[in-house]
Formats: sequence, structure tokens, C-alpha cells
Amino acid sequence: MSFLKIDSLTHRFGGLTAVSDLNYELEEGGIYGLIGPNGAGKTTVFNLVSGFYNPSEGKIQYRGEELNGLPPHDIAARQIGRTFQNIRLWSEMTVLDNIKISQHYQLGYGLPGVIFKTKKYRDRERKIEAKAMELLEEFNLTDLACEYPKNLSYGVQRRVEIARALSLGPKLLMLDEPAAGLSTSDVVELIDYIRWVHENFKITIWMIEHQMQVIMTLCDRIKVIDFGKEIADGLPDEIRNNPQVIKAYLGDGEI
Amino acid sequence: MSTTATIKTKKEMNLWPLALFIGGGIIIALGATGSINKYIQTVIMFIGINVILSASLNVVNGYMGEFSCGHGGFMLVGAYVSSILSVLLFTNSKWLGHPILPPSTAVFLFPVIIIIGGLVAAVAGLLVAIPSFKTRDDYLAIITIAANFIFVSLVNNLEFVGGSRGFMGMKGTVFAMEDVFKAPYMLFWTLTFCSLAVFLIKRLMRSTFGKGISAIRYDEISAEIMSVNTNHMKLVAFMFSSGLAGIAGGLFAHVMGFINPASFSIMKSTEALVMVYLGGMGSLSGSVLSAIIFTILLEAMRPLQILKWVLIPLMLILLMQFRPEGLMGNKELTDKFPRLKRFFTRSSM
Amino acid sequence: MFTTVLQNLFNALQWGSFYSMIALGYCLVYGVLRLINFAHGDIFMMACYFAFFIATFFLSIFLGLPGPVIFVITLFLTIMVTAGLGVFIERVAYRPLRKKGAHRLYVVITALMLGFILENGNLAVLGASSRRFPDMIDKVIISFGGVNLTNLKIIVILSSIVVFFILNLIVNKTKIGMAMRAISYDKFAIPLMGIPVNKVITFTFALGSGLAAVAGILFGMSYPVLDPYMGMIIGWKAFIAAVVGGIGDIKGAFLGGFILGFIEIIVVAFFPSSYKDLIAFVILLLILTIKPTGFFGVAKSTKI
Amino acid sequence: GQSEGNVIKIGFDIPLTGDRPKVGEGTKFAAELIKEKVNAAGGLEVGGEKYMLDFIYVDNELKAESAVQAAFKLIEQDQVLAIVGPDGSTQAIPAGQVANDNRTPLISPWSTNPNTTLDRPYVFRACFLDPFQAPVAAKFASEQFGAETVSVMYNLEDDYSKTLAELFKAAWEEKNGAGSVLNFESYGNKDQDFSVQLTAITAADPDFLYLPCFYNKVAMIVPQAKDLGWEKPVMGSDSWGSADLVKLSKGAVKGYYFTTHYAAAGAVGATKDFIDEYNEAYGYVPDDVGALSFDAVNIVLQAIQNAGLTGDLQTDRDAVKDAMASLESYPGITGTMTFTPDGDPIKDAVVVMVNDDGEFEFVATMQP
Amino acid sequence: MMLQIKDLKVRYGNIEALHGLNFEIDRGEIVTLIGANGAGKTSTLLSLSRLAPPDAPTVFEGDILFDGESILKTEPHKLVEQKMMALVPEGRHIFGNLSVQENLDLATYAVKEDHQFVQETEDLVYNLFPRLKERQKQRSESLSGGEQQMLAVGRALMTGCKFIMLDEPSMGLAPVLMYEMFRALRELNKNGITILVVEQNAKVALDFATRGYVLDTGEIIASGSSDELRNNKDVQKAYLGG
Ligand SMILES: Nc1ncnc2c1ncn2[C@@H]1O[C@H](COP(=O)(O)OP(=O)(O)OP(=O)(O)O)[C@@H](O)[C@H]1O
Ligand SMILES: Nc1ncnc2c1ncn2[C@@H]1O[C@H](COP(=O)(O)OP(=O)(O)OP(=O)(O)O)[C@@H](O)[C@H]1O
Ligand SMILES: [Mg+2]
Ligand SMILES: [Mg+2]
Repeated sequence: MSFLKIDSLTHRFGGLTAVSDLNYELEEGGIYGLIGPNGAGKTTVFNLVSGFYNPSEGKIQYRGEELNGLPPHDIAARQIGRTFQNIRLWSEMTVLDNIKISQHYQLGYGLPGVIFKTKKYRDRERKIEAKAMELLEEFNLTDLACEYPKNLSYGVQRRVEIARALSLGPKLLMLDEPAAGLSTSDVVELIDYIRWVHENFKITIWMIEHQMQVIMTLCDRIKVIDFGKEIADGLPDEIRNNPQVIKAYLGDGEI
Repeated sequence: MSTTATIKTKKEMNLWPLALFIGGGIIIALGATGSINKYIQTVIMFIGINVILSASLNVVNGYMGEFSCGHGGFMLVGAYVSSILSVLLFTNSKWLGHPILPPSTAVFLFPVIIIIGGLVAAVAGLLVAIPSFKTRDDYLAIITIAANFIFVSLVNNLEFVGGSRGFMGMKGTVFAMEDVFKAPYMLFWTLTFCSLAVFLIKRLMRSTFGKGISAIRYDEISAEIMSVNTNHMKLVAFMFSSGLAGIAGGLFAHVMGFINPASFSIMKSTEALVMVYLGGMGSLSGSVLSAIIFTILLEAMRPLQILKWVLIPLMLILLMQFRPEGLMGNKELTDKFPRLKRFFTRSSM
Repeated sequence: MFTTVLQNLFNALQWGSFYSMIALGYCLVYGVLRLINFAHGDIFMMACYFAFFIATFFLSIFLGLPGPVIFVITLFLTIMVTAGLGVFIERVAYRPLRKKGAHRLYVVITALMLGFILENGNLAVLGASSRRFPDMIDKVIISFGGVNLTNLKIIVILSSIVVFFILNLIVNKTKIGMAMRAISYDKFAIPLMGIPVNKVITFTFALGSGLAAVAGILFGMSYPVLDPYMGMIIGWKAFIAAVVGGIGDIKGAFLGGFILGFIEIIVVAFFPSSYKDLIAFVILLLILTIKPTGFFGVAKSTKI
Repeated sequence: GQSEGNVIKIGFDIPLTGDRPKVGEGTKFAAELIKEKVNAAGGLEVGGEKYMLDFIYVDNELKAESAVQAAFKLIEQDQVLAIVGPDGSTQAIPAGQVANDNRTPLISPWSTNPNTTLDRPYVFRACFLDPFQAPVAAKFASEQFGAETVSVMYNLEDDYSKTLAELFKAAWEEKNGAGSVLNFESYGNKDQDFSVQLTAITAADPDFLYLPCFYNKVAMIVPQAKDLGWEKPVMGSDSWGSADLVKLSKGAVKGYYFTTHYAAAGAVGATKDFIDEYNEAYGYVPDDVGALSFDAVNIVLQAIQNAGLTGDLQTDRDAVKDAMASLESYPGITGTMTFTPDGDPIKDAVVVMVNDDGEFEFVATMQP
Repeated sequence: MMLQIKDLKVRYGNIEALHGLNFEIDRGEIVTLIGANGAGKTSTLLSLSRLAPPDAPTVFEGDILFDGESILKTEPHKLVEQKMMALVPEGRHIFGNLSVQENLDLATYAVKEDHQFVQETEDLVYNLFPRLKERQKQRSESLSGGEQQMLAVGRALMTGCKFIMLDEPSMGLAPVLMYEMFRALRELNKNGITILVVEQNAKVALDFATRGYVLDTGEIIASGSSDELRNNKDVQKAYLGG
């Protein structure tokens, strides 16, 4: 049984079909790339998996369990973390809080717990705190723990967003254009980070990216879609030299 | 640094409630010895009530960032429920006949009926909480306004609680308590509930659980996708907030000894709104501060008569021009005066 | 029975017209600044008073002039003065806050406060006794088959419709209208398109207040007893109407006004009138629960 | 610059702002008239000594909670001897509670709700109660118009209007049998359009319309009714009694009747003097609130004179209260009054008609 | 010289973001501004476009000359009205509640020319980005990231300005589109439009531009023709990732 299995997934916005009849299989532990021209439907696929949209047709199975119709927070609770194409941090809450909050599904206490400061409440809070600090340590963000994201530079915000997604303890991590808006040097850094995350946390990574440098160096397998349909699927080299992909997506590099 | 961060969170002692407890104790003592007269006492009680109002509304309008304009409605629910209970249980009245319990028991049961009022108000909160799942922003604001209008005109049509004529007899309960042992009960309870409310809100908003509420304010979508059950959090926020409003209502009713729907109209809600934004969205100490200032201002400027209602808004407008985030922004007093924090932390160790 | 229904139909149309005209004013300002201009109801009230003074003045000095002429003069002048008031308020109260990048709700609260100032300032200046609005147009009661109409009722209904079409034209067909809508979404990029933001906003407030003026005069003529608080509740309700229609959308505000008017009047007609608010607001609450963005409002489709 | 010894402080808990500032104004103006006069004469004579009057006006914004705070302020801060007001029952009921709890005499000029004075020895009023006024109206109407059916329209959010409407309904149905009240319509405090209610009423076509409403509402309702083709008579209550009524309604109320406390037009003696002085000073004929306040204040002063002053505030408050309770047929300008144990005056009601000059013309004095 | 920046210092609140920039641009040039995150590229463009705080930093020293005239006192919309300069801002800032077509129309707000000019530019834009043509009537907030970027560029063209500044135009664009767009910009440049482009992707930027400035923490640390910069060791190390 495969880790994530998508069967003939279709999604329409009114008249427009953003994703049509897409099939996808991810095996546990890999790094997968999803590329395609603008408006191909990549982000939509992510949104469908993370439950932000409900698919018009098709089935999404994650570790043998069907995700269709589950609210996003339930899907997240099944340990799927993601970042966003345009950063969506809680811009006026401290970095530390940003990291803590995404452990919400593990709280296990409710309002009464808070009001009466039950033992469980205190334990959980301590654990959450510890885990958050640990993550910050690993992403060397500790000095920024009490900063507001809105005051951080773009590159750092990207890093915080990834850390936030990780504090959810995901088995599957979806990255939507993590390198967008990063300067070349930062991109190099990012590549190392992602590789490190992959090894350190032993998780499956699935990313959308327009910077071939990132995709080609990291991904074990790449799928290319256009108009929501698959046009190619294969190893980086196959993709790099696939004429159809070059025509539809990669271009000739001429300026 | 990691330690400082942890310390930071440990430092979040409940400074405000502490201050209130101390202050409250003194005030009650003064009240009991009659060294502050009844007029000052009522002013203080109204301050207490307003603090509960603004602090609780701040949970929804400040921390969660919704725009609820119907707080008066929930106050009404609490007020009527606890009033009916107290008249029914402890006093002799035309409406509800002989007391069901020996009036002396009021001494212990009074807080209970207040809390029951709060609970019912919390349930009433569902009226806006449930629509809030799908309805947002100003559309939600309208729902809250509508709720306010609904509660008011509902009571206007309830003959057995006197409709627009109002409902009275709660003083009887207060007397019943004083018969047992002479003390400024209302002063005591308003201050107690007031500090309790502030204390609980502080706790809630410090917990990771409660921070889910703030997450909704800054980005609801990513909150949901980061595993925060936003609907549940909204439910909690709205019910918690309206519950506290209900408690404020119950206290108000017993301080006044007479309530009528008009006292809880949209105007009441407006006052609460003003206090919240004057204090600063998402600042607890802001809410407390502004409630105190606002109440005293209203009272102090009474002699100006009509001009008062021109000057106070004018002052508020000017204040917002100079502090476009309210008195405190979304900071707490302790963030502004670290020394204060150290003092409090020490004193609360 | 039938006549009663017909009579009530006209009652509803008239009452709805006022809601609509005020709601349109709300909607304009909201559509541009996402600002709930709670002062609008009181600007409407001020318009009534302006009209009152202007009309009484002209009636007293030009005894000869026929009513309709005076009506037109008053209309014109009142629109000017009220528009001025609206723009003034925007300048001194709202713009500074915008410049400081204050949260929109702080502007809303400022608007609320301004409302109080207008109401009580008026009371402080003009004193406690209410004013009687002068009759400029002699009332003609037209009755057919038991249904009684006044010429005023008809004027009111027609004006609201005309006003709506003009507004609709401005907002949807002209470039400044387009600019208005754009500002509401993203102020940052407006100057980059060569658009003077403040001019557009000023224009909006002038337009909105002018509308309030039209409503104000007609209201004064239909319900001639003026008091400083007359604008408050009708203002709130008009805003509610605008929202139910789908706030920010001209069509929505216009129909929303009539919807609310009809709801209220139907309720009073068929239930004990004391249930008016209760039932009316329950209905509104249901509408908004079922249609979270009102009748014409489009959900801001968040793209992530 | 008066030293404690020779000043009498009286507090006023009245609405100077809020929806009906006119009411508070009436009370204040009437009180001022008295104060001027007495102080001009060197003060009030009590037990051989002259006392200057010091009136303290506190605004209650027409809000219950505000009225309570005002009462506390007057009693605790300002240490007044007695309180006049509040005018409306909504404020008078809770404020009365405060006064009674703190053993300070309070007299409301205009609160017609029984609860204001019920079981409150320290609370009085200068006006008759609704249960008295309503049947009078019913009686008069059937005699004057020979009416058998009626429609009633009242302000739901105003307990005064509501109580009166219900009592009238009861009285009328007792007279003319169930179903003789064709419509029982209501409206809200802030309503401006009444066309639906009036449409229903005109459709039912009763013999007359009973409007126990505040005069500024009457001024809106009556013309709207006429627009809808209403031609039958209309009858009102004491809340019509304002100089503004005719002005605001553009004379639409001419020829209509209402029950009230006194008739301004053709008044004689003390009443006339008061009206003239008031008109002189403030430029309009006093509303009945003015007249009642005038009586209220005078009653307090009379009581003080009867009781005498010891200088100890509480003793004096108690004494004044007893003195008020024991007033025998006090000759007020709104009729002679004696107080029941509850603190309610026993007095006649007057029915007046709005004549063609827009004056309130005496028609009859009545008991139910 | 068309544009001269003299010793420009700007700050947000009291955080100084630019510490005295000096550079100039002549008519018909393609100039690029490269630098790491937070170097101050956006700040530079924002100060040039004269937007008011809090949207943009405040210039507290130095001067900006357009054709020798200081534009420090000129309001931003005037700059566009007088066809001086248009900016494609970072993060697109398209009007999501308007349709694609309306977005383009709005950009001609201050254009006084006849219909023909507008029509031509519009065709040009649609030829450049056929994707937009397909979405003409769509509410623009529902466009994909890349589509929005195209719209933003198209909008700037519609203003008819002869000098266009682009802040990271390639951000979020698919490679093929990115190349297309730069080719298109080339074309425009041939038709006499001056271009100042800020880029993260230094490689592409330098391939595209004739001249470049390298910005680092608010100061220009290197400048010269694209080739010079390309062969500059530090630049290679820091910005070309190799
Ligand atoms: N909420 C929506 N409503 C209507 N259409 C939408 C919506 N979201 C996306 N679309 C359309 O669906 C298509 C796919 O959008 P999507 O964001 O998935 O593209 P993408 O592959 O992420 O492109 P990019 O690489 O530029 O981000 C686009 O053409 C877009 O216009
Ligand atoms: N609104 C703001 N308030 C305060 N500081 C700001 C603001 N915007 C930018 N800064 C600071 O100014 C400096 C320059 O920012 P700027 O955005 O110009 O850099 P940049 O080169 O555009 O970076 P990027 O490539 O990530 O867009 C940064 O240190 C940033 O932190
Ligand atoms: Mg995308
Ligand atoms: Mg930038």
C-alpha cells in the first residue's frame, strides 16, 4: 500500500477545470517534485490534499485512509504539514508562538483544563514548549524566538514557515515554492536545509518549485502537469530532456 | 536565549488579577467600615462590571479579531436569568410568590445564581457562535447586532418579567444577605468576579489552546491548516465571552435592584465596544485600564450635562488620533514597563 | 383586505425607499474604505436640519416663491452643505487615521464617536424642543379604491429608484467608479496607476453625504418632526439592510433597503406589532446564516 | 457663599439629556421659578429662621443605571435633604428604591407607575396614577362621542404608555364588552413610520382612537393617520400636555381631547400666575411636567416648613418624609392633594380639548 | 541623464534602510539592481516611486532627479500621470476584486491619449501574455501566482510610461514564461522604453541587463557592465552561487 495515493483527481472552479483526472503515488521517504507552467494546477493539488478544497471528483488516500471530505485541521492532525506559496505566518505573534500553535491537535486538554490548570495541562504545555524550543534550536532561530515574523527578512520567514510545518510532526511535508523570492545564495542554503530536514526527520517531502536548480538537485522523482493534466513523470534527467516539458515549461534559456 | 524565552513564558504571572485582588481587598475593607460612601461604592461597582464587559468582549473583538457588536444582549440574558432566580429563590414577590429557599441561604447561593446566569448567557452565545462558522467580518457583526435586538425585543414581549416595565425585587436578596451579616456584599462580589474574569481570560490567552484564538485573528486559513480546529475555537471564544458578559449582567441587576430591556440596548454594546478599542485590541490590561478610565470619566463629567456627550466622544477621537492602536495596542502593561513586570514577578513568586 | 394589502405595499415601498437611500450612502463609503461609517445616520439627521433651516429661511424671505421652486433650491443647497460636512469629517477624522495606518475598526469607532458628537452637539446648540419641518409642497392625498397615497409618497419612491440608477452608473461604468472599487481591495497600488487616492475618497464621501441629503429632505417632508436622535436607529437599520443585500454592492444595498422595509411592514401587518423587531431580526439572522455574504456580496475567494 | 446653617439643599434627579431632555427642562425651569422667588424674599421661613434654597440638578440621561447613580450622588455626596424626580417611571422605580433604602424623601412629579411608591414610605409622587387616568378617559369618551368601539396605539418600549394602554383596554372592555377594542397596536421608541398600524386601524374603522403617547409621537402619528384617511376623533393622555404638541403637529390635533392634570387655557388663581410667570421667563406655556414639578417642589418646601429643621440631616429627612405623608388637602396648582399611605396623591383628573387657537381648553373635571 | 539618484538615505520609522545610494540611468538603458534579501532593493524602488509612508520609506537625505528636476516633492500619481515612471511592485498588488480586463483599463486612468494608443498597448499585453487573454473576465484574485505576476507587468505597460521599474518580475514565474517575459521586455526596450529591474536571480538579471549595480545592506558595493560584474569574483561568490 502506497503512502499517498491520488486517484483520478479532478477539481473545477466554476467552468474552469484546474485539475483534471490526475493520478499520483508517493512512496514513504522520498522527495517528490511537482512542476508545471503557471496556472497548471499545482497549488490546487496541494490545496486538495490539505483539505482546503474538496475535490470535484477522485479519491485521495493517505496511509490507507481516505482524506476526502475531512476538514483541514483533521487532515493536519493526520500529520500532513505544508507551507504556502505566499508566506502565511501569524505575522504579529512571536516566532515561538507560531511554532507552538501548530501542535494544537496534540493538546488533549480543553477550556476546563486551562481554567483549573490541570496536571495534564501543565505537562502538555511543558512538552510543547520544549519541542518548540528544540525546533528553534535546530533551525537556529532561538535568538528570534520572541520576534514578530513581520519584522523578519523574507528568507528567515521562509525558514520559520518550514519550522512551523515541522512542529506539527508531519510524516508528509508539502512545500509550495519554498525558493520563491530567495536570493541565489539563500537558495543554495535552502537546498541544504531541505536535504537536512529530509534526513533528520525521516519524512516524505513533496514540493512545487519553479527554480530548476532546487528541483533537479533534490527530487528523486518529478511530475510535470499542464492544464491540470500530467504531461510527464520521471527521474530528473528524463524530465530535463523531455521535449514536451522543455516546450511547455522549461524553455530554451534564451533571453 | 532559549532560557530567556522559557523564562518569558514563566514570567507571565497573573499580574493584573493580583493587583486587583490587593486593591479590591482594600476597597472592600474601606466599604465595610463605611469610610467610602455608597456613591463612591456604586461607581467602583460599575467600574468592576465594565471591566468584566470590556475584558470579555476583548476575547472576541481583540484576540479573535471579529467585530461583535451585541455584547449588551448577553448581558441582558445573564441579568434576567440571575434576577429571576434570586427573586424566585430568596424573596417574596408579587410575580413569583414566596421564597423557595430560606432567604439566609442567599449568602452562599448568591454567587451560584450569578454563575448560572453566566452559563445561560454562554448558551445564548451559540446564537452568534454557530453562524460565525460560515459568516465573517461585518456580516458577522450584523448577526451580533441582530442578536442584541432580538434579546431586547424578546424580553420586551415577555409579560411575566414585566416586559418594558422592567423587573425588580433583587434588592430583596441583597437585604436577605445583609440580614445574616452586615457587609458590602455587592461590592465584594463585583470585585471578586471582576478579578476572576480578568484572571481567567489571562490564563486562557496565555495557553497554547487560547493562542489558537489569536491565530484565527492573524490568519484563519493557516490556523485551520496548522491543525487548529477553528470552529471549536470560535465556539469557545464566543461562549466564554458572552458567559462573562452574562455574569456582568447578573451583578449589574443586583447592584441596580431593577432592570429593564432598554438598559441593555445596542447603546450598552456600543459602550463595551468603545472600551475595548480604547484599551487596544488584544490587550487585557488595556481593557481593564480603559474600563476604569471610561467609567470614571462618565461619572466625573456628569455636571457638564449635555456637553459631556460632546466632550467625551471628542476626547476619544483625539486619543485615537494620537494612539491609533488604543492605549496599549496589543501589548500588556508589563511589556511597556519591564520594571513593573519585575516587581510583579517578585511579588508573585 | 385587498385594499389593506395594497395600502401596505405602498407603505413598505416608501419606508423601504428611505432605508435604501441611506443604505446606499453606507455602501458607497464601505465599498471604498471598508469603513462602516456609523456617522452616516447622523449626517442624514444633519441634512434634515440643514434642509429645515434653509427651507424656513427661503420661505420666510421669498414669500412669493412657489413651494416647488423653494424645494429645488433647498434640495440643491442641502446637498452642497451636507456633502461639505461629509468631506470635512473625512478630512479631519478619518484621513489622519488612515495615514497612520490604524486598524480599520479604529476608524469605525471614530465614526461612532462622531455620530454622538453630531447628535448631542445638535442638542446642545438647538436645545431640547423638536423642530417641525416646513411644508414646501402642499400635500395632495390621492385615494383610489380605499387606498390612500400622498404625492410625497410617490416622489419618495421614484427618487430612490432614480438615485440608484445614477449611482449604479457611476460605480460600474465610470473609471472613477472602478478606482473606488479598486481602492477597497488594495490601496497600495492605486497611485502606481496614476490615480490620486485622496481625490477619489473625497469624491466618495461627497457622493455618499449628498445621498444622505436627498434622503434627509424627503424624510423631513414625510415625517416632519425633527429631533437630534432621529438618525441613529434608522442609520443602524439601513446599515443592516446594506449588509443583508451584500455590503459593498450597490445593487445589494438598494434591494436590501426594500427587503428590510418589507420585512418590517409585513411583520407588523400580520403579527402583533410588538413583535416587529423580534421577527424582523430573526429573519435577517437566518438570511445571513444561510447566505453568509448577503444576497449580492461575493465571498472574498482566498487564494492560497 | 452660604454657611451650612441657613441653606436647604434639594436634589433633582432628572433627564437633561437623552431622548427627552424637554421633560427634565420642564422640571428644572419650574424649580428655578420657585427658587428665584423664595431666595429673592430672603429665603424660606422655617421655624422663624430664613433658609436659602440650594437646588442641585443632576442629569440621569433617561437611563435607569444613571438615575441610580444620580440618586446616590445626591444622597451621599451632596447630602441633600430631599429629592425631586425622576420624571419617568423607568428611572423613578430604581431611584426610588435607592432613596427609600437610604431613608431620604423622594417625590416624583410625573411617574405614574404604581411600583414607584409601592411599599416605599420615603417615596411620593405629585401626579395621579395610570389606574386612575385610564378609566376617566374611557368614561369621558363614551359620554362625549357615544363611542362603543375603539382602537388603541401605544409605545411598547415606554412603560408609561404601555401600562396606560392596557389599563384603558381593560376599562373599555369592562364597559363595552370583549372585542370592543378593535386594534391594540404598538410601536417602538425610535419608530418614525406608523403607516402599517394606522392602515390596520383605519381599516377596522373604530368610533375613536386612543393614543396614550408622548406628545412628539402624537405629532407624527396623527398627521400620518389623516394621510391614510382617518376622520374620527382621537383621545389622549396627560403626556399630550406640551406646548409643542400643536406646533409639531401643525394643528392636526385640534379638536382632539386628552386627560391631564390641569388646563392651561382659562386657568385662574395660582395656576394662572404660575403659567404666566413661566411663560414670561421661558417663552412657552409650561407642560404638565412643569406644573407637576412646581407642585412637587412646593410640597417638599411645605413639608419642610411643617416639620421644622434640627440640623441633623437624617432626623430632618425622616421628619420631612412624615410631614409629606401627613399633608392634608394641599392646594396645588394641579388640584388639591392628600397622600395615601403609599404616597400617592388623591386628586381629580381634568379633560381638556385642543381648541382652534391651539390652546388646551378646560372641558371637565372627572373621577372614574 | 534621465534619472539621477544622489546620496539617497531612507528610513522606516527610525530604521535606516539605505545609507547613501548614488546611481544613474539613461534613456533606453536596461539596468539591474541585484542583492541578497534585505539588501534594500525594494526600498530603493519604492523611494523612487515616491509612495508615502507607511507603504514606503521616508527619504531624509539626498535627492532624486528626473531630467534634472528633483521629484522629491512630486506625488506618486503625478509621476505616472506625467508618464515619468511606472512600478511593478513586489508582491504584485493586483486589484483582486476587479476582472483582468478592468485591471488593465484602470491602469489607463491618467492616460490622456486617444483610444488607439490604449488599444495598441492592450493588444501588446495580450500578445505578450496570451494566458491573460483567456482569463480576461475572471476575477483577478483567483488567478494563479504566475498569472497575477503577468497581470502586474501588463498593468505597468498600460500606464504608457516610458520608464518601467520591475521588482522581482520573475518571482513565481515558470522558466519558460520568465524567458518569454524578459524577451518581451527586450522588445519594449527596443521601442524606447527604459527598464530598471530588481532581481534575486542574478544570473538571469545580468544576462538580461546591460548594466548593473550590486546592493548590499543599503549600499552599492559594485557596479559596471553585466560582463564586468559576471566576472567579478566577489559577485560570483555571493550572488551567483558558485
Ligand atoms: N479560487 C479560485 N477560483 C477560481 N479559479 C481559481 C481559483 N484558484 C485557482 N484558480 C485557477 O486554477 C488554475 C490553477 O491555479 P493554481 O494556483 O493551482 O496554479 P499553479 O499551478 O499553482 O500556478 P503557479 O505556479 O503560478 O502558482 C489557475 O488557472 C487559476 O486561475
Ligand atoms: N516596512 C518596513 N518596516 C521596517 N523595516 C523594513 C520595512 N520594509 C523593509 N524593511 C527593512 O529594510 C531593509 C531593506 O528591505 P528591502 O525590502 O528593501 O530589501 P530587499 O532587497 O527588497 O529584500 P528582498 O529581496 O527580500 O525583497 C531590510 O532590512 C528590511 O528589514
Ligand atoms: Mg501555485
Ligand atoms: Mg524586495
